[in-house]
Amino acid sequence: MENEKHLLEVHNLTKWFPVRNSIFSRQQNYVKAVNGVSFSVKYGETLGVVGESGCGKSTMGRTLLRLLEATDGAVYFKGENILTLSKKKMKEKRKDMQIIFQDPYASLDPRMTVGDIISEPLDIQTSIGRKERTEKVLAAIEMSGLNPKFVNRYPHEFSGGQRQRIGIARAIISRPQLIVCDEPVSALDVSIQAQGINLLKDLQHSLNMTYIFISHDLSVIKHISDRVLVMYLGNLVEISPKQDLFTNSAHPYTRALLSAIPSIERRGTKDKIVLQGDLPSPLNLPSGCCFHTRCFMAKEICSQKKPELQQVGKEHLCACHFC
Amino acid sequence: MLLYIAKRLCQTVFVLVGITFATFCLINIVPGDPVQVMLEKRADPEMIQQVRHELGTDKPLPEQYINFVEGAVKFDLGKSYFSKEPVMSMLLRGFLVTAKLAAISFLFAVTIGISCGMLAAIKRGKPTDSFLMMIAILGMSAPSFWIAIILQIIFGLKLNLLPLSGLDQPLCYILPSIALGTRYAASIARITRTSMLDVIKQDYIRTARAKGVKESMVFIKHALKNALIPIVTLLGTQLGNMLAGSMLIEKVFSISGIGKLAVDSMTNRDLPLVQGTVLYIAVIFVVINLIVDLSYALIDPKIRYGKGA
Amino acid sequence: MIRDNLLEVNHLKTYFYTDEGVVKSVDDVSFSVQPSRTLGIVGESGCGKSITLLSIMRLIENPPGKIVAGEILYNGENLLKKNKEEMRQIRGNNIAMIFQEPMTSLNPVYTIGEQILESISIHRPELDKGEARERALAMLKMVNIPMPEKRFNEYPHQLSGGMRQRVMIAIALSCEPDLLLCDEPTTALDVTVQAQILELINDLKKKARAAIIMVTHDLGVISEVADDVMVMYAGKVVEFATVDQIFAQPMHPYTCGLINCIPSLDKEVERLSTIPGMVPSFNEMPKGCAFAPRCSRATQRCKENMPELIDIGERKVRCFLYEGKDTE
Amino acid sequence: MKFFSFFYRKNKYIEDVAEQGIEYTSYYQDSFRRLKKNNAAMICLSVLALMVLIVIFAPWISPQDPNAQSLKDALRGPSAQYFLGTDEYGRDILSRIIYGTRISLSVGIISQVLATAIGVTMGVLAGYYGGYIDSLISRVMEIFAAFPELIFAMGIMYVLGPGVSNIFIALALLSWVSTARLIRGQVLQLKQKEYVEACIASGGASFQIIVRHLVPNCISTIIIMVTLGIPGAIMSEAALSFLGLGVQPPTASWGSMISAAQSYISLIPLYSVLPGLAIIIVVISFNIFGDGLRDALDPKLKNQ
Repeated sequence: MENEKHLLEVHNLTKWFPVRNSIFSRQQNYVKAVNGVSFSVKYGETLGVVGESGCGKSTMGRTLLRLLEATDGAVYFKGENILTLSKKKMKEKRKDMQIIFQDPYASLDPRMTVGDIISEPLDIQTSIGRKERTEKVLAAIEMSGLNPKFVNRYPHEFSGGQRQRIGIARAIISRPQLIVCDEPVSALDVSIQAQGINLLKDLQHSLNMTYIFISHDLSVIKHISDRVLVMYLGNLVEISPKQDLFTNSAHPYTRALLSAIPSIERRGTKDKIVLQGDLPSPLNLPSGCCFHTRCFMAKEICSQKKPELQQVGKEHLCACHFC
Repeated sequence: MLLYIAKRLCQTVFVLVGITFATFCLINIVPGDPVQVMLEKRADPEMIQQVRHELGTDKPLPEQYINFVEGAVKFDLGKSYFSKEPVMSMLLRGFLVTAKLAAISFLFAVTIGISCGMLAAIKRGKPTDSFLMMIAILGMSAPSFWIAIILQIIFGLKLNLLPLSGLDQPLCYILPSIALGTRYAASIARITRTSMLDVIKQDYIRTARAKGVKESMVFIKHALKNALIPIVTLLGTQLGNMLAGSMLIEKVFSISGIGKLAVDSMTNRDLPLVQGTVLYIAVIFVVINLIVDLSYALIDPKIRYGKGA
Repeated sequence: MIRDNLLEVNHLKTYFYTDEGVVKSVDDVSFSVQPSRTLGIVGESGCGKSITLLSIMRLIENPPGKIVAGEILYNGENLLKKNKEEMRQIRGNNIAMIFQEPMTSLNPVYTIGEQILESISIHRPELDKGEARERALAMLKMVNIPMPEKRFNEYPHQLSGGMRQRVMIAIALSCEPDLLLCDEPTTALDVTVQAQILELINDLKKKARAAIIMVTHDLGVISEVADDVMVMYAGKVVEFATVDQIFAQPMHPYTCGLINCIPSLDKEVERLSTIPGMVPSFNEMPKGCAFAPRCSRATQRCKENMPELIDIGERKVRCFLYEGKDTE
Repeated sequence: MKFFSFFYRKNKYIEDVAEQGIEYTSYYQDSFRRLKKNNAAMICLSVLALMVLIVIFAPWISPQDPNAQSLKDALRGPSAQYFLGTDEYGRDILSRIIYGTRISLSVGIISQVLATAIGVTMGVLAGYYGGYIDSLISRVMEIFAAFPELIFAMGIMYVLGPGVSNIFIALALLSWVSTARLIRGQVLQLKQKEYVEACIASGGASFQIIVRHLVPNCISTIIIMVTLGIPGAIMSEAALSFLGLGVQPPTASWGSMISAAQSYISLIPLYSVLPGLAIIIVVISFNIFGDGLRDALDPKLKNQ
């Protein structure tokens, strides 16, 4: 069966945040953060999710793990729709799915020791003995490249890079199969960023994990992903194997994004695509294709009809009328 | 902004209803029959019955409440049991005296408080700052009625400069206003200082300096307006507390304002008057806070242009 | 090629006196900027690059910060000898600065127009109200803000991050400064907006003929806008060269490491090369070269002595590896 | 150093692998170190400690029975027998001030402990659960806050009748709202933190989140609120007693002493000055110590 290859299948995932516009008006408004996104993730691969701030990529990552309740859609994790699971069953499932956060400061409780932080998933999920717990914590610390001597210290004594390693140790301690990495290296300096990326790659190999790697940085995405999903204003605009996307991008937004990255290697190239204008508000999505307000290829049809995802290459889908 | 105002007005109406309810409960949960408590042992059953009928306490509670709210809205809260005078006219008379006193103290507190707070913020870390803040914490820690007595002893008795009591000439206002205003001046000075220090750390202050704005203008034009919101919030609460707090000062200086009315009514257990004073002081307090909240819109464009709530 | 220096910074030292000790944020930094050139300063957070800019503007908060030594020559005059009033006349007029956070760098309680006008009215008091307004609107047009008349009366919170940064640039350029200091102007922005702002800065560079110092941690940004590049590490200059030289042939091991650890868009590598360890904190600064503990080519000598900045042609590098090559 | 050890849970389970001889500093240890550097706060702390001793040993250190009347000695100035003079009933002023400390401190501390218990519960409930619970609690808080402090306290005292234990209740009802507001705001912020999300991602239930993350992170705010709430309660008690609605005679309270002394300011000014000085010393000590505690524990709270 086709499903066997996929760890995760997402159908029409939608997340709208209600905003109360006025106490008098009955009309409910929504911030449309994620709009009907469908994709699947294979065992052991890394799916990169890229987009600018406000495109809904972090919301999507959190909705996948039910940290936010989805408005609509289904998420099949190993063939089971986790969005409809009961609280109790969901709690068991959480052993298999974890998250690594962007902010190395807000993601660690300042009043807990490093050891307590890392063992939190174990403490909640299981009732193992002290000795076993100690062993697991130490193993996780060592795998994350931290000195085990640090267990009783508090987070404020660590640098951003070390804190991020603590976050990684917490995520891997319950040996999950899926980790959502939400901009895990964005807050770090370049030289530390490379260490973090290498660590994540190593762990993926040794623990056989699947990543959904969210980032705004295309070069990081390119380095770590097998396939890449591009989002714009809560919509999936293009999904493709990495090589194809970077050499043969189909959607005009992807092309603009690629060309906007200041890069040492592409220094001096003059034919840059610079998008005009700003991101429209997710409260009032543009009609038709949500990108048409800034698109350099937009024609009349784009403001009228929403483009469907079309196959443009092997496993390469794109939502544009002209691809 | 309309949305913001509408929201605040709704909230205020709700709170006003809550206040009438709370005040009503206040009277009706007093242990024992309020009329009996009021008349103490002097009354025979017939008299009690008559007073009950006069006050309307023989009716069922919900009806009493509706009558009470109706009276409150019509500014008719019955007559004081002891002086037989309508409660409203007594309140009005008292309020005018208190309002004058509170207004003068408020002015005193705001001028002294904001200027000292600004000065301390500008001279942060220097001796001026420590000195002003020492004075402020001292001012916050001294009870106003005690300050009033000390002022009486010094300026009234020892130096014989200012009148000891009453409010019959303008000079009389000096001591009560200082006594009433000191504590509030001190807390305004403290909040002004912290709010200013918070604001001058912001990026836009650095931008202003980078533009070449004069240091004095950086403080007055760029920092103060941003620092105002917490200050104005405090001012609103303080004005209300000042109206209530004036009863301590009124007692010391034998002034017959609304505070004296409140204290007397409570010691005499004069039910209609207690209801009236508590209710209307609370209403004034709520209205002041409403005005303060609406004034945010003038200070903060985020509220003026719809975003804030 | 000899050019007159618009700005010359010599042996600048800016220290911060904290409870834990003295932080030498900028430690003996020297460089110069010529008219109409763009100098890029790169380094990781805490290397002193932003403090260098604030020192030039004399906007270091004192206490805890203090410029303890050095000179900053602007058109030959030492800015550190100026009094407060003279310095105020220079800020915003001859030297202007834009900051990293467009969201918080504009005063939330004044309109865009008021904030541009303020700068004009301080430094061009001879202009009457109408002229000043004309000029402010022209500035908004110049930075490509659509509907400048409407935006003029709007408040910062009504604008997007990219728009606000444009307004910051308009304020900075409103009095036609000779020198524009940019402190990570695009770091807080999205890539597509960053591309817009960089395009704008490159455009203005041609039009306004101002010299620019661009501070950033992003080598990609540097490669797009800078003429010369200065690399800083732990408060010291480690390398100085033209932009072509630095990317074609980086010399200092730190510069090499920095360039190599960026994931490439065009090449495929299995593992990123890294710089091991992390920047030493100020209270455990090594005795010798600050980079020695992380450097793969460090020798015993590097650990004990701090190398000098040596000239190699037009380039400068602070590393023992290049000793004796300065005659090249 | 172990001053705050009650408040944090240090898991010692990995002690054998941990670095030996290195002191791990927790947040509270750091704060206490900062507090110890603050001389003014430490002086005030010792003044307060002295006050507590006075409260405990009042019967032994006061020279006279505070309620023993001796009308022939009424309204005397300081003498060898009556160290600070006598009041209108010839009672020893010094002894009455010493006994007044008991009232003031107990009112301050007990009412604030009660207020904190109510305030923290309400604040956590409103902040964490949101929705209708939040709306309900917030509306109740608005109504409580709609009365000026003194009028509110007077109203409650009117209902309950005078007496020390009723003052506890009145002042607790007066001050729980500010605690609840602050805690609610803080919980709303903490709820957004990623470590709370991490706890949910590991399957943590509401109770676990509150106990593991929210409450421990609110403790410093709670300590600060109690410390800075006590002087306010002491002032309110003095005001109520001054107005005759608080502690009733013959019990000695600083507020009622000032009230009585007011009639004799020309005769014996010391009588009204001294109880006021006592109030100032206690209140200022709590204020300065509380400020120091706030700076040490949570500098961000300064604006609240």
